[in-house]
Amino acid sequence: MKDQGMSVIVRTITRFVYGLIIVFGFYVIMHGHLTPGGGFQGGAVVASAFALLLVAFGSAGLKGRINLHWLQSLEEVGALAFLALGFLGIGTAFFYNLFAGSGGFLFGASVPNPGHPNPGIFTAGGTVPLMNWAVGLKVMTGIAAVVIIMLVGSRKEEAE
Amino acid sequence: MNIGNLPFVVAALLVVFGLYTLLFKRNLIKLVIGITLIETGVNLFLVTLGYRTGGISPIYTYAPEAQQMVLPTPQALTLTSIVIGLATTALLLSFAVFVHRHYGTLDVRKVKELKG
Amino acid sequence: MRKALLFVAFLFVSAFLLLAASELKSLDPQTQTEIPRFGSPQAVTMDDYFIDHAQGEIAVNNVVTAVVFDYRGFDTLGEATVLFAAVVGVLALFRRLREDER
Amino acid sequence: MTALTTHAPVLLIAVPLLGAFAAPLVGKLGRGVRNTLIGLIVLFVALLAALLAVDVFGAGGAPTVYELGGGTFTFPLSGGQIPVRILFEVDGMSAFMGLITALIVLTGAVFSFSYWKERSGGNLYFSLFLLLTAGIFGMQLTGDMFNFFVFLEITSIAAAGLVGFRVWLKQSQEAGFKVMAMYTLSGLFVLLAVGLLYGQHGHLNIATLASSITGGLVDMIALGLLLTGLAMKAGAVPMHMWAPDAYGEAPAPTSAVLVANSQASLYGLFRILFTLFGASVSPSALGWIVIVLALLTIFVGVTMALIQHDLKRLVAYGAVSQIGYMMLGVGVGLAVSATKPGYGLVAMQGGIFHMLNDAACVGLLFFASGAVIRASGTRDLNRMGGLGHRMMWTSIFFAIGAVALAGVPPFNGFASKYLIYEASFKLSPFLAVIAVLSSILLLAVFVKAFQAAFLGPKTDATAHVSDPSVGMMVPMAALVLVILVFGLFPGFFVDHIVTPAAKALWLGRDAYIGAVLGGI
Repeated sequence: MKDQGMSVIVRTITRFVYGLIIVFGFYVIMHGHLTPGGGFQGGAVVASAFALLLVAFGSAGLKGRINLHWLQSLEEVGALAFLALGFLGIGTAFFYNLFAGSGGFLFGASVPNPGHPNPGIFTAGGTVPLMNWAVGLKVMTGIAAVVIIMLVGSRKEEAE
Repeated sequence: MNIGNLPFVVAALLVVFGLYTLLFKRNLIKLVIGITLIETGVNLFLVTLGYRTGGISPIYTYAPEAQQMVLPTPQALTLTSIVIGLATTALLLSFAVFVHRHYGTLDVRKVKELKG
Repeated sequence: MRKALLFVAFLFVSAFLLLAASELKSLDPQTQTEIPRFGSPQAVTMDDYFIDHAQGEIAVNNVVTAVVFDYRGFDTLGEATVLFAAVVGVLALFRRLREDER
Repeated sequence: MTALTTHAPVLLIAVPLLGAFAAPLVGKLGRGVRNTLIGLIVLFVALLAALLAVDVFGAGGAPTVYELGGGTFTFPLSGGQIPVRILFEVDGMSAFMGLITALIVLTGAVFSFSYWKERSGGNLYFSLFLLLTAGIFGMQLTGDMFNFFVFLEITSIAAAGLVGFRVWLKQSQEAGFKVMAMYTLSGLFVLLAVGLLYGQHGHLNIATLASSITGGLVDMIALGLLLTGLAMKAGAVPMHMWAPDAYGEAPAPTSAVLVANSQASLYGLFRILFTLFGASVSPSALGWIVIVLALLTIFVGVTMALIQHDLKRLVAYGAVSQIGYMMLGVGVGLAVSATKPGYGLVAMQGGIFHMLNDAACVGLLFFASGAVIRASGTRDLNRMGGLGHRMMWTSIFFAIGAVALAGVPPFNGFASKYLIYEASFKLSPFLAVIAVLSSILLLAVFVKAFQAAFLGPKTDATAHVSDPSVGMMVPMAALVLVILVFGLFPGFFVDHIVTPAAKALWLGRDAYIGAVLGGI
């Protein structure tokens, strides 16, 4: 039973559910500027799917599915992308929202009749949705990396 | 005592529980739990600061027209401090793992190489 | 003895914290009397600015996201950095050591 | 050039962050590429800090404001409006602290290149190093309470990661847990205080908060929490347990940066005492609280250093005691800031000048002791001895750092300590007596350590030791140069950089608030 994960019921349900959790997480990231949520929350949801996999299948089940080096590199890419988005507006000031309301094709739409409820305009928000994506990538890979390292690292110690 | 401020009292109570754990428990993991409890109390305090009676969440998508909204800043601050709390907890737990690996115990009375 | 003293100090601090939390006050705008702080924040200029201007300036419906990623965007960069630091720290602790370091 | 100075405050933080995020990726290309990148970034940051200092001191230390993500506002704001975005506010004191950090980070990074050559995890080490740098700069430059807390946490986590970096030493893991727990607790105190202030006044900017704080009950609770939290993070005495462990167990170059980190917390404490609560709380009461903490710190630090057998830990207690001298100088200045007599400014100059001198001397001592421990393979003073024959330069550097820190005349430690003695004598002779006696005791401590480690006959155990490589000698020599220059020409530096910084803190409260709110 060592390092084989949990019972067959849990493993079967996990197989059905973890894809749905990941999709839901990406939805939360994608609509961060319109609905509750955002990069951090969505990233945490996606990372919870990885944690579920880890619990259900054990650290042996992760082999071939997730590569730690990839996770680490992707996290750094997410952080660098976030910083680069901050640098975009340096012509005016650091973190200046360059695209908001500019009419450009990258989330440049502006909200008609501001200050009143509306159904939500997906293409508005300037750099905010882009930052959501960068932070989402960073958080999902970062938390997944921490969980995997801590579990695998302490398992290795028990085996020794 | 003022019953209208019950949410603040609950937040302070969480901080008090955390302080108790920090002062009177002798296990490294329990110390981490104490710190997390204080963190939770502070986060709860922050987010309750922004509540306006009858206010809706500050999101305009399909919101009711002309409703009062709760304050957005405390929510943003709480989001930040939750992530910071997650990060500190992760590092504290890793240190606890390594202290256990070296000393073979989590009892603070036995982890005392550095003294004086 | 030391433990008893510590316990008394702890009781003192916790009573102070609970009382302070329950006694937070703010002023009712209509009647000018003191009411509990919960549910009626007083100094809201900054937050009302966010609520009124987030859609016009940032073109974002979610005011909290506007605060997190634009008005206080640098805090969020710091927060992402904290998470990055924690990941690097954990990776560093669990890294593979060289032979002469064990 | 002007664009560079305009954006200097944010670039000082963003460029080290860029390096920290990129270091693990670039490190895959090889050590040389990574070291080149880190070196370029650290050099750029040092030049930028110098440029910022020239700019700010050229204007007499008057505050300048940088608005992040701005575009809709101009400064000063029109009446009644409050700043809604995060502001950076740089006055003489911030620029002065930036210079200290730049000095320590530049020498520390160069020292690390050689020190960490044969060790594992270099990419992660330099990543954490640059994160710590960015956090320290952020604490010193920001003008926003919550932003200050975020940077405080960045330094906490990066510092704890660095303290526990040598995983194979059991003491380093114990110290790492202790440091992380204490730093988290201090951060939570600061966060609770920020929450209280926000709930009471509705904004987070330091200048607007300072203009609206009245000194009610909630404000006083917040002040107490901030005082406790930041004194804890700076390593002042009742909360100092983590400090010798952290300085002693961290790798040698990062011990120096940890001292800069403590000084940044001290800067935050001074900013809060002078600017945030300067008009609402009696300054003499606050000043005496700081003086009492300072005396305790000096006394406990020196007496504990006296009984150490571990070279690094001895230096660490010395570093703790020096925090007390800075607090003593500034505390005396705060205690008399209601009447503003002439010696108050002298005390402020002494305390602030000592920050720079302490950073240079303690940095040199940590580097030298790290080199000694690396060469001799032991940290125990009783098992060293006779190292001076083979490590001549290191022993000379250690001696210079020790006498300069203890305040012996031709060196820079004396220049600043003399100002502190002079001013604290005028407030109360008792303070000056304790300060002088502790300095003499500290000299005795270092004489004992020097004698135990470097003097004595040549033994077989020291046959294989030698001076460290050029990469470690250069930063030590640079710090020695700084010590000598500051010691020989203190008047020039006091006039041109220390006095504007002291005046910005002591007299500049209205200017600091006026730069944001337009002269209220």
